[in-house]
Amino acid sequence: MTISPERPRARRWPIVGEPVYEGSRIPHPIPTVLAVPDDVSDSEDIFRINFGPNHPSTHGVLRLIVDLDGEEVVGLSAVIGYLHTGFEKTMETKTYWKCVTYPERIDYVAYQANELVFVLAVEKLLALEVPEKATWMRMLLCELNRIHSHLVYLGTSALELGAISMFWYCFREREQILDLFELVAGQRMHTRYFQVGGLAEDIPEGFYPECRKFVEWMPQALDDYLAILDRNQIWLERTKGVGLLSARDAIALGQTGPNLRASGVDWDLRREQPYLAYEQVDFRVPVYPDGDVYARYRVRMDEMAESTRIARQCLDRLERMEGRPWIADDRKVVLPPREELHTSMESLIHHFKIVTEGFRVPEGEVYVAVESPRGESGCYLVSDGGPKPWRVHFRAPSFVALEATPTCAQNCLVADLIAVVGSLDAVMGDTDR
Amino acid sequence: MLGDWLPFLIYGLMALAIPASLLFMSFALAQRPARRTRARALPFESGVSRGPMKEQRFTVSFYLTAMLFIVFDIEIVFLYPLAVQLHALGWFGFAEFGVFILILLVAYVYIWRKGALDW
Amino acid sequence: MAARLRDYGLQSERLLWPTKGPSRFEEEMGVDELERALGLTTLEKAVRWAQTKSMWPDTFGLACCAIEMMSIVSARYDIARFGMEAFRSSPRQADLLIVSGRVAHKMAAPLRQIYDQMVEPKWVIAMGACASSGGMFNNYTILQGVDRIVPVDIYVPFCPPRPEALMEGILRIHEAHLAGIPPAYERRSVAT
Amino acid sequence: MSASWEDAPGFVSIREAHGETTVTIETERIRDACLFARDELGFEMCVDLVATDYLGWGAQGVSGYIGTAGGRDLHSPMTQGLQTLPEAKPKRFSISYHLLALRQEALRVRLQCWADDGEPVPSVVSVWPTCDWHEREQYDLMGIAFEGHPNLSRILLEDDWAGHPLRKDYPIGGEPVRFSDAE
Repeated sequence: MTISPERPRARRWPIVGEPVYEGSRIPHPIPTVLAVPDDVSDSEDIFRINFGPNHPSTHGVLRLIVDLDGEEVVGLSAVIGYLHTGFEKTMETKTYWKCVTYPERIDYVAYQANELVFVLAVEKLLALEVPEKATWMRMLLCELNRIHSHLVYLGTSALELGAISMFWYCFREREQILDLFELVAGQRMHTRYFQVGGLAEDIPEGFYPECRKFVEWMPQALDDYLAILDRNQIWLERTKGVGLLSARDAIALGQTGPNLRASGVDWDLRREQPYLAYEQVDFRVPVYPDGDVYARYRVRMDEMAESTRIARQCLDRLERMEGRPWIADDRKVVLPPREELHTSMESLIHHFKIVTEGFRVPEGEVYVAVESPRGESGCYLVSDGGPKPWRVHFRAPSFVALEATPTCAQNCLVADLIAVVGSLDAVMGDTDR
Repeated sequence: MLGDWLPFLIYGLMALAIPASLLFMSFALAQRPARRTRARALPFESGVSRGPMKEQRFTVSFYLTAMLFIVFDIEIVFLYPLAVQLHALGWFGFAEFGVFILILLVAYVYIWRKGALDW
Repeated sequence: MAARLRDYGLQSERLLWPTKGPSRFEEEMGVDELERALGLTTLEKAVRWAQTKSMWPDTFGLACCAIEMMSIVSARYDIARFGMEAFRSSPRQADLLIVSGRVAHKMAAPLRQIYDQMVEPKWVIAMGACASSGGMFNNYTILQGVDRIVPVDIYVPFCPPRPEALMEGILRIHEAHLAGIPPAYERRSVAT
Repeated sequence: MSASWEDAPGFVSIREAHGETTVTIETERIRDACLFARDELGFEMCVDLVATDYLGWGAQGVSGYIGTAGGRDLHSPMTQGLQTLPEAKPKRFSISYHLLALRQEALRVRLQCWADDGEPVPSVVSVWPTCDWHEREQYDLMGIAFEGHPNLSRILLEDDWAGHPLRKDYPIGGEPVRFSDAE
């Protein structure tokens, strides 16, 4: 296991370790459909089953059409779209103020990352300066959300491979994180706490000690998980060497995030293209060269430890920023504070304009990418200068992760297919948008 | 003579009563579906099943695994009489069954080496 | 005075609101005094009591509400107290269908088929605003409310509903069933 | 970089905005341009492929936020004098390929090509296998015909769905709500 140092060292190619397998295993004619090999396909032994929309092990409504030769998976193709919610069409009819609520529901496990990517895209078009306190608080909440997302991954995928007690351990820590979100924003999930220009509210005073308590407790909880799983012979048997994905295939299939780092590619947007304040934070990027289900599990476990470290550093900085502005004061975009409405006429006009018609975003197109727990979550925003976005498109890491299922599921058993789909950690809302 | 078997009979009947009552209650007290909808007759295939399951052949490897299970499971049945009569048989019984187990071990190593166990 | 559910040892309504009077279900289903005093009960009531104590939900996780539905099984909210922690994956063994999330038109047919394949008596909870009324998605792909294709017993508001809100909905179903209220598909014609 | 964008096949123009470079490519040469970008310029990963519909772009005129001498009709906010008209687009659909170079100084570029309704766009599945589903999604929602795609069929919507929802002339659907402000 190699952890690359904080600062990127000069290298031409970020691949770590020797390749998992030679050449490429991506199915030939159609990269995302594993066709049944000809010598077997005519015999009637091929048993086609539906890992259908309502299946306990597919996270959400993914449907896999699997051709089995006995227990072995010989053919695989994914059918998605059972949760297609038409986000992009709906957001074209809403003003920017209302649009901020929609991205959270796209990847509903890593909701802060989606909210952040949309808000950053709008701020980039507006060229709006966000105060430092808001930047650091956004980073803290995104790291907490990363731990939350990895806990949901660990709980459910361990549950499917038989380690049922992991589900209750992980959801115990997850409840603590949701309490923090509730304390800050009033709601457990989909907090809508990020606003174009900063934060929706100031940070309540009880938040810092509570968050400090969680950050102190988390490393010990992580050690509990490792104690349960890491030397568990069944877990190792079910995850090592299953669902192989080499670095070249991962790049060709556009994998990002933990799936990419588990295949030996040393790439993390928080360090390569720092956004928010990630360049002032010291953290390490776990990279594993094995490219199997165990490597992805290890990458996510180490990422949780790193996120706790980042959260601790954010807390130290935030506690020194008492009383600083938490939202920009550009009146054309940000609502003026309430008390100011009673005194100044301009604030009243600005308030009225923003509320009725919505603030305008100058014309242009922009693509912002953020390291969400599942990979690079991007937002391509086109604006025609009006109050409503002209075109919004979210780059979904889960959409791309599912493209790798046929490559990873080659010559594995049906039971391993569950481990592979669980390890790719695809959330169906993110896939179907 | 029959008397001392009576408790065993009562115990057997009670043991029989439990599955019988389960069957009866789940059959008698269950609510009949109001309308026989077509979808109810379909096999459950994660919600997307179109028609009744068409006849599909199972590969021979399932059958092989079943046979291996039977061979090694019935072996335990033979151990019961040994356990009951162990004192009566003494060392002779123990040696006898040692040979029995040994033969089965040879069979086990054979199929293990042949690779019949891994799928 | 009509018997109160408390006499049946049912505390659900009182957990949340001890001083609340007899609920609407009790007024509709009055139980005469003698039977209550002797603790007698009809076979049907005993069966109903058994059904409410082990009503197994079907894992029908669609979207964000599914994550909150998962957390009612976790240690903190623990639906096992009501005998419901066994989330069955096949409708043949499920009594309660919790539609947790937004239903796209492509998912409507499988949802309807799973509902048909469930055993009787069966209940449906439309969890969250999206399942109850299409929520904030009024567009070409989202079904504006699950009750267009399946008869719904309980609508749980919020987006996503807190685990307590979902458990409140579940307790309401238990209470209605105990008080004799038939499930939705008997009260309302099965939505075509 | 030894080679630069100017000698990419089918190169039309290059533009810098908001810290991003947008290279416009002729639609017929997009596959060669992508091969060029991947092999010569080292853009190993195609992060995203997006199609945008510019039907009715700038039709309603977009005004800045400053009030005019003639005052404003508050009920229909759009009646202000037309301060700016968004810049006209060459064709109706723009297909943007967001590329990423996994290198020390992470480099991003957007290859853009323009197409009209029904005009075929060469598929780049052979260059980056990840574009398989991206192209199917853009075909499904926007109706861009990618010729040379091994399995061009609907991915998100039902197979017998009529029309392409993300087009500007496709109604939002759903049900009329009595109190909505949608004009």
